[in-house]
Amino acid sequence: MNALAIPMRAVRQLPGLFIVGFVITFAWIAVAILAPVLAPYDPDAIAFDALLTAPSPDHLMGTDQLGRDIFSRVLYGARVDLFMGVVGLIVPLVIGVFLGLLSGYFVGWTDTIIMRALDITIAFPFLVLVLAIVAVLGPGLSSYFVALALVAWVPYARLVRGQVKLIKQTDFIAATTSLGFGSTYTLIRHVLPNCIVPALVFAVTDFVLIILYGSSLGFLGMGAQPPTAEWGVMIADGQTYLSTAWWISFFPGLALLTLGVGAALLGDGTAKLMRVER
Amino acid sequence: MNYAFRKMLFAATVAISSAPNIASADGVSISIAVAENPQQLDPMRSANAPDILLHGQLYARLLHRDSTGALSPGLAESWTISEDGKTYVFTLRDAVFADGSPITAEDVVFSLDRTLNHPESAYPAPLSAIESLEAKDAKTVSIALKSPNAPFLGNLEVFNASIVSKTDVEARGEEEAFAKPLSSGAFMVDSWDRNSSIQLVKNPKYYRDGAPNLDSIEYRIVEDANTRVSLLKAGEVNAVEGVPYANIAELRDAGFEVPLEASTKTQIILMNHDNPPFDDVRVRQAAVMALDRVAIAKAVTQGLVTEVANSSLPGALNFHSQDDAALPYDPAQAKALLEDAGAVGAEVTIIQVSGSQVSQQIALLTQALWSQVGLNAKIEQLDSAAFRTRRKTERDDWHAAPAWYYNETLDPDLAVRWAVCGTCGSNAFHTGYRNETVDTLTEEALSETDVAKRAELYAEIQQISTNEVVHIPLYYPPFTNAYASDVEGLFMTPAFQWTLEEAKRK
Amino acid sequence: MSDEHKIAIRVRDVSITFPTEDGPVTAVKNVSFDIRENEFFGIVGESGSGKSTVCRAITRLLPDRAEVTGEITVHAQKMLEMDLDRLRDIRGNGISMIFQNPSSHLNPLMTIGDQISETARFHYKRNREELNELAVSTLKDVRFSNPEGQVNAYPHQLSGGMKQRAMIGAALACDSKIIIADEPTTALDVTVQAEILDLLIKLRQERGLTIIIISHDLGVISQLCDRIAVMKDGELIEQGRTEEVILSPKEDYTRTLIASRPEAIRLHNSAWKGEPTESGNPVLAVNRASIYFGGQGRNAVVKAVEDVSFDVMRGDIVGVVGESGSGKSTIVRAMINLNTLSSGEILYDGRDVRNFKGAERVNFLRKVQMIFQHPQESLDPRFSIEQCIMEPLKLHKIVPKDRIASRVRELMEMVELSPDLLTRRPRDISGGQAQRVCIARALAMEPEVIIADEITSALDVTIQAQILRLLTRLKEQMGLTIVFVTHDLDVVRTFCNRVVVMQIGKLIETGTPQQIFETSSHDYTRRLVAAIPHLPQGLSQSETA
Amino acid sequence: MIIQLIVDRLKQLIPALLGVALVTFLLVHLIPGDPVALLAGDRASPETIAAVKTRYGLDQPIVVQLFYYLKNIAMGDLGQSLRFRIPVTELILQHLWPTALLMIMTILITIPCAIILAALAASHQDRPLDHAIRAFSVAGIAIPVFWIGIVLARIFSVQLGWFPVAGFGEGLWDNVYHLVLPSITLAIGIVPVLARNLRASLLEMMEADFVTAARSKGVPESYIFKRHVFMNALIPNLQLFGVIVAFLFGGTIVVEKVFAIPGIGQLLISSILGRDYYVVLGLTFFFAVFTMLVMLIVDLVSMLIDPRLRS
Repeated sequence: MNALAIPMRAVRQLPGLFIVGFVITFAWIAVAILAPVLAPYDPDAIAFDALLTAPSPDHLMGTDQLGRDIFSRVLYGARVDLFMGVVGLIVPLVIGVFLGLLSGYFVGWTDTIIMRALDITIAFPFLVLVLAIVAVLGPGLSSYFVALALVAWVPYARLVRGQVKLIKQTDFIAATTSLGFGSTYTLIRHVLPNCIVPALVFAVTDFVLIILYGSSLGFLGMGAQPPTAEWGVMIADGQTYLSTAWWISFFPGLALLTLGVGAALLGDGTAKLMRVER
Repeated sequence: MNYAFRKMLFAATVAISSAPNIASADGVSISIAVAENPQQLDPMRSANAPDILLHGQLYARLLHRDSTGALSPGLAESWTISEDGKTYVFTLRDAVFADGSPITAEDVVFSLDRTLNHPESAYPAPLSAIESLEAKDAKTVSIALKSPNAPFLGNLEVFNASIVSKTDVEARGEEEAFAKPLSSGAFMVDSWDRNSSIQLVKNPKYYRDGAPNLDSIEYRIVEDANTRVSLLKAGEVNAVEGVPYANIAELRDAGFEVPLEASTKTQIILMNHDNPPFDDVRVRQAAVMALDRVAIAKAVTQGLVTEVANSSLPGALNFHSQDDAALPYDPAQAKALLEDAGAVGAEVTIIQVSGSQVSQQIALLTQALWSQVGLNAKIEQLDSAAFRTRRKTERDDWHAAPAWYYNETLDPDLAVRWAVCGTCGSNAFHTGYRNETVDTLTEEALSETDVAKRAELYAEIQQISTNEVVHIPLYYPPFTNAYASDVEGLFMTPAFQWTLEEAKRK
Repeated sequence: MSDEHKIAIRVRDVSITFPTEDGPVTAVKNVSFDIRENEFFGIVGESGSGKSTVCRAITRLLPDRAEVTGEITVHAQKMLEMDLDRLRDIRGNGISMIFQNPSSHLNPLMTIGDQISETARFHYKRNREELNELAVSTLKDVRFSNPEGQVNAYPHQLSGGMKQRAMIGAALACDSKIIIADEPTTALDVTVQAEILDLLIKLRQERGLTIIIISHDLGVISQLCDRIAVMKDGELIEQGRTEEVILSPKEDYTRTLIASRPEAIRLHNSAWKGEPTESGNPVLAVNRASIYFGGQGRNAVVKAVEDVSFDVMRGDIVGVVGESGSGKSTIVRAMINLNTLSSGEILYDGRDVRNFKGAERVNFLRKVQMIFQHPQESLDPRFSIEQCIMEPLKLHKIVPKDRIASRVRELMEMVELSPDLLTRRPRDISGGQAQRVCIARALAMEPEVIIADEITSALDVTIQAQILRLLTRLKEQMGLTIVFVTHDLDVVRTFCNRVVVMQIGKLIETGTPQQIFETSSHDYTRRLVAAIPHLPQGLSQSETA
Repeated sequence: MIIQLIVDRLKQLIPALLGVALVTFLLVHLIPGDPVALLAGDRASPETIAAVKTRYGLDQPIVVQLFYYLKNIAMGDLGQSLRFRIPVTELILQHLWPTALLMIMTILITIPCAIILAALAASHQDRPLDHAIRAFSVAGIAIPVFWIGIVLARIFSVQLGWFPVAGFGEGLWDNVYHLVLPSITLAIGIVPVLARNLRASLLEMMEADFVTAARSKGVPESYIFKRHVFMNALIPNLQLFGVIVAFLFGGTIVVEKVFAIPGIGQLLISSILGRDYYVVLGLTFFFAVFTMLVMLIVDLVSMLIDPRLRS
């Protein structure tokens, strides 16, 4: 059961990868916050005289087919993508953990409902369901979040449900019953803190997937609405100019890659730190 | 149905490769990558561009339009027009369908009648002037019109005036008959892998001897424009429909031909006259004057198109008056007009089809330019089905929408009815524009036989509708098809047809 | 060689250190011992004494990061300098090992036949039929009832004892002459343990084996071995003939080890007659209780407890004893509704325990407290010790807010724990300390009855002795009634004054320890008592406190 | 035992399929946009559209349409495609082969790569090779599939010309030749996930007691890895592999768009855009059945390996 304990080891021993991941992720968060200060131009400003110019001192990453400065759009894009990652993560996480707790602890109708919902959502490939929901609500990030809220909670529910079932068999939950504690008190004070950890670790890795899916939606033409600067949409738009203006797709792709690597390393590191999985 | 269901229980390794059994690879063939999915081969039932491209190859019409656009006899060898211009009598040539059965007057009457009167006919407008059809004998067809109709002959060459075999359609039923149609045109369908490709093969019994030069054509449906460009550059296809402007220079450098064929297309921004503030003509005029349309044309077409459209009708049509009725770029004047109309700071919604680069760029440029004069625009991206429903029925949810239209014939009548006339069934291309004078002039021009008078009438229609901003004309885009160097005589006519009959491999 | 027997294994000044994040840890400090041919050599010590580490070093089974110095020779071959191929040759074909937990040391995906013949396959390169024959004959040697049938059985289909026999078979498949047995019977029930020990004795005679037995149980070691070595904190503090070490131990630690055995310690003061109170109504009465699990779906009904009745009188210490699967834990857990009865009833002061609802339920639970087997696991890993003990006090408002802190210190003193442990986390303290915290937490509820479910089974024998002494003192001080569940009969004999014997869910008999251990008429009870390994005679009553 | 499992799964499949049918039917009808308007084209008059709708029965209230749809499914008839007017089953079967071949090739690439990477990483734990493989696996997860596809197509098809740019070709070998790049694109997204988990299980199993026991019997390391470590590490990863294969459909949709492969991923996208209701429904059915099938196969294989599951 020591896997449940959270050994806050001295920072000195933190795995190198974790630090790299931490630095990259928080660098991007800082960029997102400071975008208005850092960005030399308004991301949506159109410049008829600077269409498709290559990277140059006054346009570090060049301009796109409407003369918009790619560097500013990448900075503002960080805002959209990080926002998409965080919001797209929190809602399903909260729903999933809540339902997971209920179905794991109180076996009964909550458990059957969640299991049935699981069957249906598993039957759909994730992207198919998201596409259908986004199609109903119309393209755009808000409908992507609704789709995530409806679908992405399932893996969390399953993970937490498994953890709760494990914890229920331990002696310390039996001890709480013998000490006369109420089930809701035990659920919140003892069960939740001990099963939230694996869900959080999964959440960090899920963060990357949510951004990738958001950008894939952009690629399929159902993602962020113009003129918002979202990396997926920028990559998709820049595809036409790949041979003539490679920089339009390249820099958002690089940004997406670095943020993805940062978040994934952070996830790996937290997992190791929490000694949840080797 | 259950045999289909049994087939559903597939084994993963079973190669139900229904890959098109292309006619023997021998013989001269070319492969064309097209952008959209043909869905309906019944000429009567669809007026969509991808279907029209095929109808033109599969079915002959009474008249024939060659690659220069000139009308010449088709299935009708000769014809006479009565004094009052209301009765046409056609004499058919000895021509046969692909299965050798003769093309008779009965077939002509059957084909034209179903396009005109069938409840599910997609676009009866070109034949709307017909009063009655009669097969005098096996080789003679007499057509009576309600009133003299100048463009009528041209309309008989349009895609849905295609001649199909009455006996075949009645024998096999419409579904079967148009899944693998009995062709009267230059090519016939060899196999059709829905949603991915169509193989056409030469119709040996085509009435125009010597045509077509090619033995088979492979239509490959490749929705992604960049993939189409890559296919051409890698030499896997001989021609590509609609390459992005950004790739034209690069393709030309690599030795491919991008002739930018003239088209009857016009790139516009539709305005919703039923939805304030665009119900006020002053606001619409301000909206036009706020746009630097030259800069927009240059930005969108990478500098390939520099002249701006001067009117609400396509520039390539007959009787097109050259005087520039379109309002000039004058942001100050635009602001003044908005102040007059009390519409400064108005919120408007631009709806735009997702996945189309051109419409997205136009929407973004318009949004930016309008904001400089105090018109705040929000862009909403919709997929094509949602876009069309929003535009036609949910009218209070949009103000402007980038769009384009074209005309099959050079005669302006159908274009006017479609884009400008408020009472001709299209709600002036969903804008909701109403102007009695324009509507009456449209009918007058149609029945006017004197060419000079028709020119004046159309010039007046052009002047009024452009000045009242039925929609914002941007520029007249050419076709942006690209061809490999080993193909000769292949291009797209203004009537949106490939000249596949004349095409040859070098 | 110097003396009359040839030396089989010579270990000279062997030290073993492991590098860890917090610097190198020496698990074994210059240990030396010799093992003669055909000798039973025992190594005894508590957990962490390094006894199994040094033995694993003999065949170099320690993880690569371990640094082993000194010299180990087997039949005059230097093990530490040997090249890998030579080493692999000897392993399983000269010197083999048997491990403590048979279920985790057998590959669940392979039949036991394959795992036995696997040893021979790489030493003699035999074909399939010969390997199969070898497996069957080995199974016969280790007393399998139907070797031909069971050769293709999978580990999960066998009982603990049979799995251990299979592992012994695997070790002997290639006629190894030296067997190192690392706690071979610790995970087994006492009756099964007896069978395995007999098997080892017979195999030694039949095959002339030299066997090293490692165990924490002095009884097992002294019953089997010719010579014994005692290890503590990585050092070998004493070795010699069994009788010499047991009867006249030179080192204090060995003496405490011997003195800590349940049969040796004097628990109750002279006033304790040990006679169960016959009259008066029972504080807890179990009437014809049955508990069935499963039943829905395909899996058959499991009858965990069947028609069991016994009483717990106030002031008694009732020992509920039985092997694993006897249902002893299941029935006591039902006393506080952790398990639900399928039929029958359990009364507390005459009222059915299932009828207590709301405030009554809390009062009932305050009166009857349960302590569990794994101490670390019964405390929330994220709580500090102080929080663990304080929680019931705060929640049930047993003492006013301002007195909570001092009450917690009082409880810590009652269980003989120093207050500076309060800020520690459960995993940062020892098993013994954690169990004392659990007792303190139970006492916080001011109970009348303590149900102890195998609370000493997971502890070393010296610590077990301290916990039993603590419980006895608390019982007398606070007039507690204790229900003590265990599989260790020695503890029951000295600690309890009433015994309930259970087997596979059924009640065998109840009575005083004296009736159960001397005059019982049930053969199962007698077999249980006989299977308890004892120290050599003339010692059990030593007077050390 | 196996029949029992199959029967259970079928019993589970029916309610799930019903749920899927209901959810999708309502979802698809809620999507704004009218298929018939798309079919007839912009210039069709409202009367024409109304006439076509009556013929397809689309003018009925949704509940009636749902009733007929469920009745037809019961008889195995998934209805007709509105756009192409051929049975849905036939349309799906026509497009099934490219996607099936793409998935088979992706799996054939993924399994060996994942095993090799995991084995290398596990055996060189915390050494440079392990870190390199972990970095690659992290990068693999972080790169969007469509970006990989575009870049690979640009380099290997257009510039170097080693592989065809797009499409599916004629005949088996030509098909395989066309799908090399697309399957590599997909595999780059999946191998890391599988390799990471397999590495974790391998490391865990290398510390297992029965490995020490085997070592004490003088069994060579290579045999230990093959017979003891790998087989036991496989079981938890089979479940993950099942989920990944079902997950693969999302990836195929994107890859089919980039490489213009006429598979069911493309068919799904064009059916959703064209509001071809019955094709969308038929495809979702197909996905549901396929996912259940994959899960069943994974369970059967697990039972084959692990005797404990057989009892």
